[in-house]
Amino acid sequence: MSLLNIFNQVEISHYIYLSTVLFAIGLFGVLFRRNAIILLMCIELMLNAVNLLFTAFSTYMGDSDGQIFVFFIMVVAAAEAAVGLAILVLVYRNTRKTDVSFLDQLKG
Amino acid sequence: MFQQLPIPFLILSFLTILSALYVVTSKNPVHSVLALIFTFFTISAHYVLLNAQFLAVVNLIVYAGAIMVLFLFVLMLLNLSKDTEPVKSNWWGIAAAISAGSLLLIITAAFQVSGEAIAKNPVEGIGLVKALGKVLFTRFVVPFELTGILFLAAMVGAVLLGKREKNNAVLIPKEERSDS
Amino acid sequence: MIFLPLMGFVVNGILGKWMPKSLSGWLGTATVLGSFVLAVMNFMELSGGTPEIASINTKLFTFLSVGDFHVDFAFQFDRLSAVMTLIITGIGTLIHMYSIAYMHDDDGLYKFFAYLNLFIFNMLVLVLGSNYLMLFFGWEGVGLCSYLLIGFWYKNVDFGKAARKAFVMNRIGDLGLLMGLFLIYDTYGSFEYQEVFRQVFIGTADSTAVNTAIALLLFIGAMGKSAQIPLYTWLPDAMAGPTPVSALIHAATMVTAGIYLVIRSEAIYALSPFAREIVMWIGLATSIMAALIGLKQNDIKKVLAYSTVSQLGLMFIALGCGAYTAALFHVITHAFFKALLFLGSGSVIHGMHHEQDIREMGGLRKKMPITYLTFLIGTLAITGFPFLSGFFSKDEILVSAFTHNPLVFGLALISAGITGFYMFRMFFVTFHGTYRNHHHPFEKVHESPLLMTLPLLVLAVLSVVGGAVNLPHYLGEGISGGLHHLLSYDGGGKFSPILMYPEHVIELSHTAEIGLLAMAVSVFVIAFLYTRNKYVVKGAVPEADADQQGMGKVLSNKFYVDEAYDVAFVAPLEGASDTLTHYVDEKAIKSAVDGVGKGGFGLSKMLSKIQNGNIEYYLVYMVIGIALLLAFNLF
Amino acid sequence: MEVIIIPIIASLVVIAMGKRIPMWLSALFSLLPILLVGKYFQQMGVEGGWKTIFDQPWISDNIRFTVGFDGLTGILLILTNALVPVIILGGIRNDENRVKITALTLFMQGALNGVFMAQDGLMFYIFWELALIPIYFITLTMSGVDAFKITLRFFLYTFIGSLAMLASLIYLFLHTANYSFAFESLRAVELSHTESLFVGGGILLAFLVKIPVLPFHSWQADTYTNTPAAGTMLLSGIMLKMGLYGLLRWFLPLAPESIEFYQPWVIGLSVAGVLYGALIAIRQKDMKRLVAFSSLSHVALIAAGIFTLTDAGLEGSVLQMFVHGINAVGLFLVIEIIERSTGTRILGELGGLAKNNRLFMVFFMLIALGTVAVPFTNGFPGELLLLKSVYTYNHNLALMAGLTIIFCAVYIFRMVQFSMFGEGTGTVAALKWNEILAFGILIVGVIGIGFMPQLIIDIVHNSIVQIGQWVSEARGVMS
Repeated sequence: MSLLNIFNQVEISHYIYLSTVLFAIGLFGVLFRRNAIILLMCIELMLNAVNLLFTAFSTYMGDSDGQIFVFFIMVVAAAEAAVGLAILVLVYRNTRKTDVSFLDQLKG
Repeated sequence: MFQQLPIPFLILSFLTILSALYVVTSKNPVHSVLALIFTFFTISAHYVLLNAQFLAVVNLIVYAGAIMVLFLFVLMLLNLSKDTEPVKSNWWGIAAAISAGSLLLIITAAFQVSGEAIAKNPVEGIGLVKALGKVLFTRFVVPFELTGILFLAAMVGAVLLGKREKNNAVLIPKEERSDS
Repeated sequence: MIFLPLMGFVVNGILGKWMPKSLSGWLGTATVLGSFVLAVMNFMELSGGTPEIASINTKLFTFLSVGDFHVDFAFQFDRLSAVMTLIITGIGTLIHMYSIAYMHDDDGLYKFFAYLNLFIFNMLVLVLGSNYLMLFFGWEGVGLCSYLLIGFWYKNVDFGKAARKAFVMNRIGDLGLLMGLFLIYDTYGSFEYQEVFRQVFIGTADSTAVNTAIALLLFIGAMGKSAQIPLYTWLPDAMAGPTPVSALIHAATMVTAGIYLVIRSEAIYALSPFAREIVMWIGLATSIMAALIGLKQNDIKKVLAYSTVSQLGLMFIALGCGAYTAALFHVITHAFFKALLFLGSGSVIHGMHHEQDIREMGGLRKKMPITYLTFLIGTLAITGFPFLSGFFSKDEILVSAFTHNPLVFGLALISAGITGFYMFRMFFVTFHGTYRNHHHPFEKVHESPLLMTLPLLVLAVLSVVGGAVNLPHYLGEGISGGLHHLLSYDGGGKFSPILMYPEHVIELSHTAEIGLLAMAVSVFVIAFLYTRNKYVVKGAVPEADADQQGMGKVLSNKFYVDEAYDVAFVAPLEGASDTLTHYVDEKAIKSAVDGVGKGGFGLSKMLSKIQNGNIEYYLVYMVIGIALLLAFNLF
Repeated sequence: MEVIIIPIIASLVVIAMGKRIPMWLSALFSLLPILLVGKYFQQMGVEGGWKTIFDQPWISDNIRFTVGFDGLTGILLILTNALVPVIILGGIRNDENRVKITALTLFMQGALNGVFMAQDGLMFYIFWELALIPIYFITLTMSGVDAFKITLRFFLYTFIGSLAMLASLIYLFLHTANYSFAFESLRAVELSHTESLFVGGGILLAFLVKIPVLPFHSWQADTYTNTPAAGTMLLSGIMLKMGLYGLLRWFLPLAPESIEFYQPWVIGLSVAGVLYGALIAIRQKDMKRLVAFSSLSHVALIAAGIFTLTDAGLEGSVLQMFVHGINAVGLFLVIEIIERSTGTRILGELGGLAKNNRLFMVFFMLIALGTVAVPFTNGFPGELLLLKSVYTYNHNLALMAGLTIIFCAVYIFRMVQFSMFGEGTGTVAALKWNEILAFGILIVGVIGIGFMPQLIIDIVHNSIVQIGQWVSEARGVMS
């Protein structure tokens, strides 16, 4: 399938809808699930949705900046996953739980 | 509207969404992780469709390879493969669905409103390593270096957090602490 | 002329403390006398000069000039002002002189004269001002002096109360007057008399309603100052002040300011028959009511006060009938004999060591012959003894009332008749019969010094011959109607007459007029004989207030008007004040404001519940927030 | 410029010298600016608009430190710089707070001068708030349980109003051609009707709270009653005038489009306030409270006069501002002296004070007469003009507002009666030179303006005509 071909048949809006749906699914997961690991995973999902959109725009507009941005996002996501999981392990070690609703100390 | 779309795109999109849903809904965390990895694969396939070959590969290596393995590793480490998560109430599910749905709606609406067709201006080969490398190491060299520092910081942080310490029972709620 | 008394006030007010008593008294007297002399000279210039001039106008400076609102500090000396000025300064001089003796042992003598001079100054501003605002200046000023002088003996709380009552009642009238002035300005675009009347004459406002409104508003002012129903109750209370004050302010001059105002605004009243009717009926009602109350008063000064109110009512009847000359005539004669009576009563009070109750007096004629004689003349004058001054002026009013409406004539005649009853009652009880006071031995009662009796004598003479200024025409064409001619002066070709419209010329046949006179005289005779019989021959003593029965009780309590006012106005006002203080201000408004503060607290408590520490909630809030932000940007 | 700085320096000097500073010296300090004001009058005259006398770039080239002078500014400068010496001479007790209050008063003088001279919106706002600081601290020195509560209420009230004004000014600023806070630039902004309602409303709120007009007045009585005399005098004599001055100088020119909308409301509220204050004053026992409500009543009339937008109303309002400053300070000074001598200011506990201090009695009486607006005292011409203007606007409202001349007589004379007259045992100590001097300055104002109100009218005439023109132009566009 050549490049021009897919551009002729798939509009940018389709990617927009796709990534929006993915994003919403990820968001729903963040809101709905209580397991911290799943939460982190859902965040990754949301990030990927954004990545997909960035790439789509980048390609459609013929500008590589979007892809560079995706690259950076991946970097940050990796760092976030590492630190997030480390924190999670620590929390688990202290509380024997990974349930976020258990963490209700975050108030003044 | 779907009829005009090429079959590969449709299939891919369908698989992506389906697996993403499974990530969210699966009771077993391990299944979730596996589904997520599958999602990443489909997204990588999208990248290929979009002529972003470099990203497709990086996505596979970094996400599906590194990050997701990390997740899986932690799951195993903490022995959370069982379905231990307490089920949230329906109310909470509805609230989450409404919130997420409304955001979806609004973003979609935003696109609809601002929906001027973006001029198609495809350029061959921007998704290749060569092209990206040029940009990355010229215009974006400073951010690139900064990400290196970020990684370093993340690494130090992760190590520091992971280090086992005594008496760091701060997060145990009072009642449990008084028990022990 | 005007500023002499002001000078007297300033000097007395500032330096008086260090001046010998007699000096401040004489200084005060001299300034007023000086004004009098100047007034006479100006008057001569006005009417004696060739060619005759309508008025002397002096503009001192611009008082206020804002946009189209322009008021000058200016004076106008015309024939009407002249008459008033002569009364004020003339009688003022006599009363000042009298006060030197009357007040000689009071600490605040200099203050007293300072106030008196200030009063004369304000009164002169009132009558000499060339525009309505100047009139208002003097108007308020005399109210103030009245307040100061009534409350002169400031240690007495009741006196202070009376003073405040006088001031406040006057202020109610002033408000009406002020509104009238605004309406005048709105309609005619000026305060200057000449300009206003010119406009009135050429019919700038061709609606009678406006003129009626102006006339009525001005009359409200006149009601306050000249003590007409419903604002008359302050005057009897004002008798708390020293007696010379009562004579000067509350009999001779200030209270006639209302009359002056109406005569001055004749042009406006002439266009509003309705307003004139109102003036007349209110005058009539006041006259009769006050006369009735006077019948049962035992305080010598209160009787005179009600008599003053009654006489003022008569003057307003004349004004209402359009007989301006008659009203002014009565102002003059009334000034003579009422000042005489007040000063006489002052002399009695002085001789009796500040006893004012006539039941405690009696038989004083032996001890105080001059006072007795002059008081008799005053009484005869006020009751209308033939050919004394009051006879002429009162008759003129009655005649004008008759031509206007026989019913009014009848009622006015009754009122005038009652005058005879209460005056003779007081006179006989005071000077005839036997001495009834047991606190002061009869021997200690003494005649007043010359300084006090001299003004009495002068005033007595004036009371006798005062009628000469405007003799009725049946006594001969040549000598009659002096005052009438004066007022009807047409401005010598220039456009500034005092009376814009020719007065109602009283055209009664001599027979009819003499018939009316006969009725008046017979009423007088009946009153004289009845009271003489009751109080001299039978030696009756009036009952104390507490012993009054039936109608007498109602009368001695002054128809309970004060009480009614208390219930109708004072109490609600105080109630409103309390309510506003305690409920509206403290509770409603303050708690509303504090409520906002408390609401803030409550809101913050509520909001702090949202921050429950659970990340999941925070997430939901965040998402909702983002959604809202986007939505706002979108739409 | 110097009139702003000198008092502030003086206040620092006072603090530096501490207890050693004699009263005459601080009074002298406070008298210096009025000489400068005289110089301004001589140099600048009162014609030819609002002339800049000092201009420096400040935050940016277009947000400048600009002070100007014209008749309206001049008259308020005279008022401020004549009354502050009076306050320092007569209003400050010789106790442990003396130095503090003196310094704060001097500081206030500088800030107030700044308010009246500022030609830049931001400067105006800053001085406006700056003036709030000293009065806040003066109020805090009061004794009593509720001290903090009352002060806080006062502070919040005025502050909220100020914030609304700031918001409006910033909105205008953002719409100026060159991002400038200068008066002329702000004025040149053309607003739509809706915009002007909000902008005008914000500015108006600040001023109405400060004046205060009816529903915003509840800070007033408590603050007046509990503040040390110097604070009360500053508040009633000068600070209230800030609000009225603001209406004339800032509200009318900046948001003339909104006047049409606010006019009936403000006049209605003002007239209600006139009656309301007067009615409450009738039954007050505490003299300070009585005068506070009488002040409410009088000032509301001024606000009503301004909003009639007639010549008589505008110029009468300036005249009456000046006059009310004198009278209010006078009455509070009288009360302060009575309280110092007898230890109370409750009417029921006083009486007979006239017996042994005639001089004091005369001063009291004259100031009372001025307040009652008897002819030949200063209260009369202003009240006449204001009532006239309200009359032009609406006859019935004028009648209601006119009732104040009756009520005012009732409560003022009631106060005089129960404090000075009657039999009482209290005495007022003989007046000291400083008190006599303070009264002297006031009495000159009372009598002088009573006879020659035109002097003040002439000074402000040009400024007011200018403002009137702007307003009528804007209204001409609207209709």
